[in-house]
Amino acid sequence: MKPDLSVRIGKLDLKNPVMVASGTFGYAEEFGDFIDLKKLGAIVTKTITIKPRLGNLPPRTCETPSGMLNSIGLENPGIDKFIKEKMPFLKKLGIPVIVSIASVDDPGEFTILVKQLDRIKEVSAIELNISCPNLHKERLISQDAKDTFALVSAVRKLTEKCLITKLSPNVTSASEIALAAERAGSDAVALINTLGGMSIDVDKRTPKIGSWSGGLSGPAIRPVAVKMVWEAYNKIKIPIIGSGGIIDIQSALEFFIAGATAISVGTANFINPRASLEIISGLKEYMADNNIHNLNNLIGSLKACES
Amino acid sequence: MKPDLSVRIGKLDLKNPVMVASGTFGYAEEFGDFIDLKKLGAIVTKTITIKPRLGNLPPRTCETPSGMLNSIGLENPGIDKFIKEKMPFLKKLGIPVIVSIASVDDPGEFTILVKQLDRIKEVSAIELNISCPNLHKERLISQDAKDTFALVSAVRKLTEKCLITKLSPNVTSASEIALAAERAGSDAVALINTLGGMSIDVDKRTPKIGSWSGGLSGPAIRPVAVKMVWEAYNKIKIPIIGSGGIIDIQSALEFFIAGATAISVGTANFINPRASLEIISGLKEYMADNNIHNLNNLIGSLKACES
Amino acid sequence: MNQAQIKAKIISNKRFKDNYWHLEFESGLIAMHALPGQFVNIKVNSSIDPLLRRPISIHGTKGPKVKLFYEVIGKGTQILSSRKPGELLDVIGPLGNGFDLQATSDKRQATILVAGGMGVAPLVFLAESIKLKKPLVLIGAKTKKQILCLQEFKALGCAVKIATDDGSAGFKGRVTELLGQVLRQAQGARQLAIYACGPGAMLKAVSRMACENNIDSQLSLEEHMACGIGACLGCVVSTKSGYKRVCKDGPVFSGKELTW
Amino acid sequence: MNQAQIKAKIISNKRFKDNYWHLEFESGLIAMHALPGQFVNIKVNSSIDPLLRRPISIHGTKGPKVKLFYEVIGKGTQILSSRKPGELLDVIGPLGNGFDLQATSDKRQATILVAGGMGVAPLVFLAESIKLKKPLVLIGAKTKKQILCLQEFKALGCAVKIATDDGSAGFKGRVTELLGQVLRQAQGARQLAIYACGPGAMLKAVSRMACENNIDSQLSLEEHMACGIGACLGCVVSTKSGYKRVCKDGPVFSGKELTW
Ligand SMILES: Cc1cc2nc3c(=O)[nH]c(=O)nc-3n(C[C@H](O)[C@H](O)[C@H](O)COP(=O)(O)OP(=O)(O)OC[C@H]3O[C@@H](n4cnc5c(N)ncnc54)[C@H](O)[C@@H]3O)c2cc1C
Ligand SMILES: Cc1cc2nc3c(=O)[nH]c(=O)nc-3n(C[C@H](O)[C@H](O)[C@H](O)COP(=O)(O)OP(=O)(O)OC[C@H]3O[C@@H](n4cnc5c(N)ncnc54)[C@H](O)[C@@H]3O)c2cc1C
Ligand SMILES: Cc1cc2nc3c(=O)[nH]c(=O)nc-3n(C[C@H](O)[C@H](O)[C@H](O)COP(=O)(O)O)c2cc1C
Ligand SMILES: Cc1cc2nc3c(=O)[nH]c(=O)nc-3n(C[C@H](O)[C@H](O)[C@H](O)COP(=O)(O)O)c2cc1C
Ligand code: FES
Ligand code: FES
Repeated sequence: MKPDLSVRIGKLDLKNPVMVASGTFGYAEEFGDFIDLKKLGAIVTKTITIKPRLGNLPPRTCETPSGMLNSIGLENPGIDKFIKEKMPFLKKLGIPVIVSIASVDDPGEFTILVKQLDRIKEVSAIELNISCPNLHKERLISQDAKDTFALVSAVRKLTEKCLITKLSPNVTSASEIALAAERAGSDAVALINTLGGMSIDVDKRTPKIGSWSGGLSGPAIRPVAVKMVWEAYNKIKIPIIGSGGIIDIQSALEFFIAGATAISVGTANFINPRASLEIISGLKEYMADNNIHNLNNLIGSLKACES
Repeated sequence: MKPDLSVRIGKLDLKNPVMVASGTFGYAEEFGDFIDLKKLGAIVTKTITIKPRLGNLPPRTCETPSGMLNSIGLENPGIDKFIKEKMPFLKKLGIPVIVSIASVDDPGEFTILVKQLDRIKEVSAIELNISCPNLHKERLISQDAKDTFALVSAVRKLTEKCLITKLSPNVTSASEIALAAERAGSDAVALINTLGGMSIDVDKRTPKIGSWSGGLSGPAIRPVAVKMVWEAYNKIKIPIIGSGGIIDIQSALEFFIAGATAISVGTANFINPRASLEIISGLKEYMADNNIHNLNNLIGSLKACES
Repeated sequence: MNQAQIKAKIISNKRFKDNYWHLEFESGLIAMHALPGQFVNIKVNSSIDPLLRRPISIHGTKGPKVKLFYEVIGKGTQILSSRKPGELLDVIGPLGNGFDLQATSDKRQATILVAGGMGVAPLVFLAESIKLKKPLVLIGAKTKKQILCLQEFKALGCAVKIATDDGSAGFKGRVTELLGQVLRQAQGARQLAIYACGPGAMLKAVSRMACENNIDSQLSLEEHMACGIGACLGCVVSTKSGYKRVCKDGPVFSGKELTW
Repeated sequence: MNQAQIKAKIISNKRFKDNYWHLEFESGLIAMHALPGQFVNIKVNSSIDPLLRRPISIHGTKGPKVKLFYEVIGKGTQILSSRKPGELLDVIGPLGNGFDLQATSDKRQATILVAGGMGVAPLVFLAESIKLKKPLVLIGAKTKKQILCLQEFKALGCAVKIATDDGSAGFKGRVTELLGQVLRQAQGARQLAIYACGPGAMLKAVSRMACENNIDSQLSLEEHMACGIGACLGCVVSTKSGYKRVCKDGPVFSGKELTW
């Protein structure tokens, strides 16, 4: 019998639990030549702000051991242009579209963005990016439980749509922030956004990134992400969308076993555009081999080492 | 003319700024066959506690992308046996010996340990390990600025010896904790200890580490460490001892340029026992090539990208 | 678009001289659609060290064969040079927009190609496709040993002038000074079009000179790339119409557009 | 101690069959000091993927040559199998304590070697050094194809018995059941000493049986290793005198010591 890969995130039903992570998949068009986009569980868009943003000074990316740094700085066309120019293509795909949004100066911007997106039927869910390290703020919203609670509560009042709160690993306890998001009515949390990092050109004695520091992603951060997912899984009841260094089925499985209901593939899209689809088929195989009929039986199935 | 590699950490003069990190060099004996120990800038011992500790359940280490997890759990013979059996060899080396210590149940244990070490002439400095992730506490001392301030202040009263406070990267702002340590009278801070992490055997569906999670080290965490060193350098005046993924001269230079007065080599000792000495000679070369006569002219020399 | 991710068979991978290598792989699809100025993005091995792909210009095509010309400068190109004929190479391409040939379509017009260092790689492919125009090629390098593709350009019937910083061959000085000379001589003669690839500083100088002489210039840029397909917004360069992606909107830009 | 980090020339590296490989490298120093049961710790390439060294038992020595016998099971051994003769291998060794030969020094005593799977690797070296004792060797594997080093042991004049889980060769069942049979037959005959290497479960069974029959057993263990030289305290196994390091206090332990 065929394994059942469907999962539920709040009100949102996914035919499979494999999404692509915000900022690593453009607006999907960019990948149309490489994979059948319709097979994805969901697409998370690049983070959108109210006004268009130019983004940060180049160079914006550099390679690090088993990872990369990026400091894009939320370059995006702004909500209006996004809706006019990017949504039509996304609508046509007929798969869940999760729109990621962020505020730049004032958390109040979230309410404006949410009201606008709430009106669009094809927006399946809204991801609150309160964890972008590349605006170079003193403190991110997701670095404070109270701020997180306040922001999510405010937004929750404005929409019935599935709300996902994306959290930063640069905190003393990610699960405490996750708990604040849950209490404020978030339907799910996305763990993790990038880890703050910096890399230096020792000949020039300058940072390798134009805006000095950036966000670390890729396999290097996987153990950090898996631990945070496991800790959150033991603290909250809402679904967790896991990400951080997922590049293949093996690494994806670590997240499901640690308690992720769904996963998102990020940096791996750059290296192997087919990574997300390969994970979907790999997941079917693994479930068949281990006769797990329903994905929910795999989620959080971690048990102690026998010794 | 020969470049001057000597640096000063509080009262402690080092002939060169390259140390070996606590827990990655045993008690130095283990490396006697591979390198001339006398050439090291300083040796930091495995962390010592009052009572002997068995340490955590094996397996205690696993490999991760460009890194490794460890959960040794501060296995050590206890302070008395350490002084009786391990110090004699260390004394004979005639290079600065930095003894790392930790409390297990009650911060008060630090005072007992410090009093005992204060009496030993050959103990050049004491490193306060308030950042070990492998005791699996709800919160580490170094995860709270007040706790850090209180602990360091209490210890400061008990000894004139150079005090180094070793900090955790698992915090919202490492530089704030560093500031607390400085205000409490620490002579230096060591940045960073390992990042909490977890890795899963997807066939067994168990953690790869017996105690579930461990500390992530190695090149993977270097960008995180470099950023924390740079941020601390801009916030505090006391010297910073940088560590995190240093494996060669290139990676060591990133830390000096970011503001580290000295560095410590950890995981690299396992892969290449000669790494620390190769870094010392590489540093001499780099300084000669760039005619930097005094290391202090390199420390914190990071400048913006020209674009 | 006609770009694809392909496991392409390596046909040959030989050192040309010093650290310069020629690689040929087989991909009918990429060869068929490749335009001068486009590039491929290569996963040099199946390991996560290095993690990212490496962008390399298309140096030419022959039937189903795609030719690359690369310099070993670091870990990725080092590993690429160790790959053996018969092995499969994970390649994405053809990527980016090629040179705009309209700029030189006019018969009355003379075409100048300016190559600095490895900048010759895409320009040989360009010269091939416009060889009927017998473009003038200016090649610059530090020293004679580093002058590349001289024979290729001559074989295509191009007139070639050389500039070396140390004067060990041709004009002593930067290739941009040589270009200045050429432009002064060509003074007002015929309409000109300039195509250039090379180090950033050289390209800036070329575009400045082109603008001053209001000549149309087409520059092939390099930026650090994470995705190479326009998705990450990492490889941007600043233009009159804001930041543009070198990988997708470029790598070729008109000198007029760029604001660096 | 006589351990060292050496860049040793690879003399040969050949597939023996299936995923099993023989590698020989040259290091007079390691060869001279190597004892049966000791191992070397190898950096399989100069990349950071994989990051850590890989421990491999010393399978034998011949003059300045050190022989290894390994199975390709993952990334590191895969890369090791791709290394070519003439290349330099970064090796640390000889590491750990060898088998305690005292245990079998007594003339009246019979010696049994029990090998499970790749456990044959160090036991061939041991058999060579005690071949005058003509030890009895029990080799276990899942199936006939996986019975390793049969010829080597016979060539050394050892009596060899085989056990396969599927009965495709020799005794049908676990090698430990075969050992049980042998012990029953040897009932009280002469004093015995057992040396074993193989999967953890097998070693546990062997040590249990040895203790029950109060026979001295020497077991060669495996644990995940970060340093291999006793510095990280990562590779511990629990013994009557607390945790001990497999790399430094082992890899060989007396069955009596172990408390797993
Ligand atoms: C569109 C384009 C076309 C190119 N065509 C060619 C060509 O035909 N022949 C050739 O020899 N080289 C070409 N390059 C440069 C080539 O991509 C780099 O030399 C190569 O990536 C170096 O990788 P490495 O690991 O050997 O060097 P490293 O220095 O170890 O690389 C470190 C990181 O920096 C990046 N990087 C280093 N140099 C460059 C560069 N100049 N541009 C962009 N990223 C860089 C690498 O991709 C890698 O991510 C091209 C670059 C671009 C952007
Ligand atoms: C003292 C000692 C002697 C050994 N002698 C031999 C030998 O002679 N021949 C042989 O084929 N194998 C031997 N092994 C096992 C060998 O070390 C592993 O098969 C090898 O490390 C696998 O690496 P990999 O990258 O191919 O596999 P992977 O599974 O990719 O390795 C992943 C990680 O697990 C570790 N690991 C995997 N299996 C083992 C294991 N059994 N023991 C310890 N660490 C492991 C690896 O070192 C690596 O860090 C020995 C192990 C030890 C501890
Ligand atoms: C180039 C790049 C751009 C990113 N942009 C965004 C973004 O706009 N919004 C966001 O929430 N996360 C962004 N991220 C973070 C990813 O969505 C993801 O959370 C992170 O990269 C960890 O996953 P990974 O290791 O699989 O890449 C970006 C990551 C990268 C590498
Ligand atoms: C196996 C192992 C054991 C360690 N034990 C200690 C310890 O006892 N005390 C301590 O302060 N740090 C300990 N550390 C942390 C290191 O001292 C160092 O801070 C960390 O590993 C980061 O540096 P690296 O990436 O160069 O290894 C240990 C690290 C490893 C890998
Ligand atoms: S490299 Fe990603 S957009 Fe150009
Ligand atoms: S592997 Fe480090 S102590 Fe054994």
